Amino acid sequence: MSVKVLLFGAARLTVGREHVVVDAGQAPTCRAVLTELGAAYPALRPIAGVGRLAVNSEFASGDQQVRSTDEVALIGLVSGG
Amino acid sequence: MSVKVLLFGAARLTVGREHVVVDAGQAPTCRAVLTELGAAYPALRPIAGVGRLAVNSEFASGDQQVRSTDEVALIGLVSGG
Amino acid sequence: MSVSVTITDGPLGPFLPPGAPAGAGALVLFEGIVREREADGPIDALDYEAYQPMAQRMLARIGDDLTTRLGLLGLWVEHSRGRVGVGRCSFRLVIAAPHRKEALAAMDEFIDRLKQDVPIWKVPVWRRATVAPARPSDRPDAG
Amino acid sequence: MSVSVTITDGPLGPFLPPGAPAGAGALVLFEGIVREREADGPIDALDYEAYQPMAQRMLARIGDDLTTRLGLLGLWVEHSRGRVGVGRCSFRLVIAAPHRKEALAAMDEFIDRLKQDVPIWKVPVWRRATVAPARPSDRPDAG
Repeated sequence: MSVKVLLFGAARLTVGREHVVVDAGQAPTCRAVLTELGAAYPALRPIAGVGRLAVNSEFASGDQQVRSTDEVALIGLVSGG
Repeated sequence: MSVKVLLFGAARLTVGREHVVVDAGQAPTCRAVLTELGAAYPALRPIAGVGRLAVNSEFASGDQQVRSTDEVALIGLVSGG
Repeated sequence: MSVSVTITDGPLGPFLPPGAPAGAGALVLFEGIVREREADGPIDALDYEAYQPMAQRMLARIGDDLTTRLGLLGLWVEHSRGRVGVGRCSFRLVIAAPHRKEALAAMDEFIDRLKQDVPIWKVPVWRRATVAPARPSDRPDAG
Repeated sequence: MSVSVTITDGPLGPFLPPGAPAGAGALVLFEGIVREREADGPIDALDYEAYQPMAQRMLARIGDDLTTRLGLLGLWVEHSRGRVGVGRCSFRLVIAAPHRKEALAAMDEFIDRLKQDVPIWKVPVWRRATVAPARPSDRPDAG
């Protein structure tokens, strides 16, 4: 399944795009999406390694399954304030 | 020596005066003034017992001698803010 | 670096933000507001007595000490003297610093030391007793 | 009790003090100001990216949680999105509470959680290189 992942901050700067699409296999978990992000975009590994995806605007656990209709965003480390 | 002691807050309310005069003996220390305050005005004992006099607008130790030209104030517990 | 101390008669006026000094990353403000109860009951106001000039001098000394020790960029303090009604502001502290950490630490320590060492006293103005409602038996139409 | 969250484009405007809610004894304000240096060097501004509506929702959730847990009487938060120049305000938090203690605890915890969990990112706008001064040997009159 193709998963579109929104990027922000350093992740967006690093890749130079506002989102990327990765193929993380059938019925992927968030953990699988993060792993595939790091594999497809080595520059994202430090950020994906923080292990935080949001699914439909909520933090998701590694075990949560991603559905094709979900909005997925790479959160990583934030820096507001 | 007669020592005029300025009162504020609860001390002023308790005694109903803005200052009192006590006779604390020759060349009295601050400690002696506080003791005499409590003796002459029993209602002031809890406040005098806190043990804080200001002499010429500075906190004074118990050993400090009070001179006849000094301005002496009973500070006790403050409650600003 | 600047330390400003003001003792004002009555409640403090509205907060006028100081311009943030160069290098400031954090500006913090604390306002103390008169509440409608003291320990012994409801009040209408607090009367603040200040022993001057000692109060002003102690406030400035605490401000100078914190500014030097924590590297503050600006500290402004105002305190009321005299009567301040319920809901009105009696104390205001504004601190500018490079970072949040020292600004908040300075605010906390300043207020602790104010409450410990600055010769200012509050005297409650107890709420005026409201007129007790007439008992039914007092009413002409209650007999 | 009220919690207000605003995401504003560009730097925040001047602070407009909320009226102190009934029962408030303490009002605290924190403003975050863009400093002229980030870790890697001097900057002209920060660009803030916010993932919406998650950022707004997380800010509200933290505010609601603290309000309930600490008995706050009001909490107002504003955060910038987009470019904020050096010396300008990008974040403002105002908290009203019965006493200083819970107001300051809430402020500290709110900012910690903001920096941990709210999807807002700052991107430095590095200072434009100033034109390097000509070397003496480049000057017509230096030979």
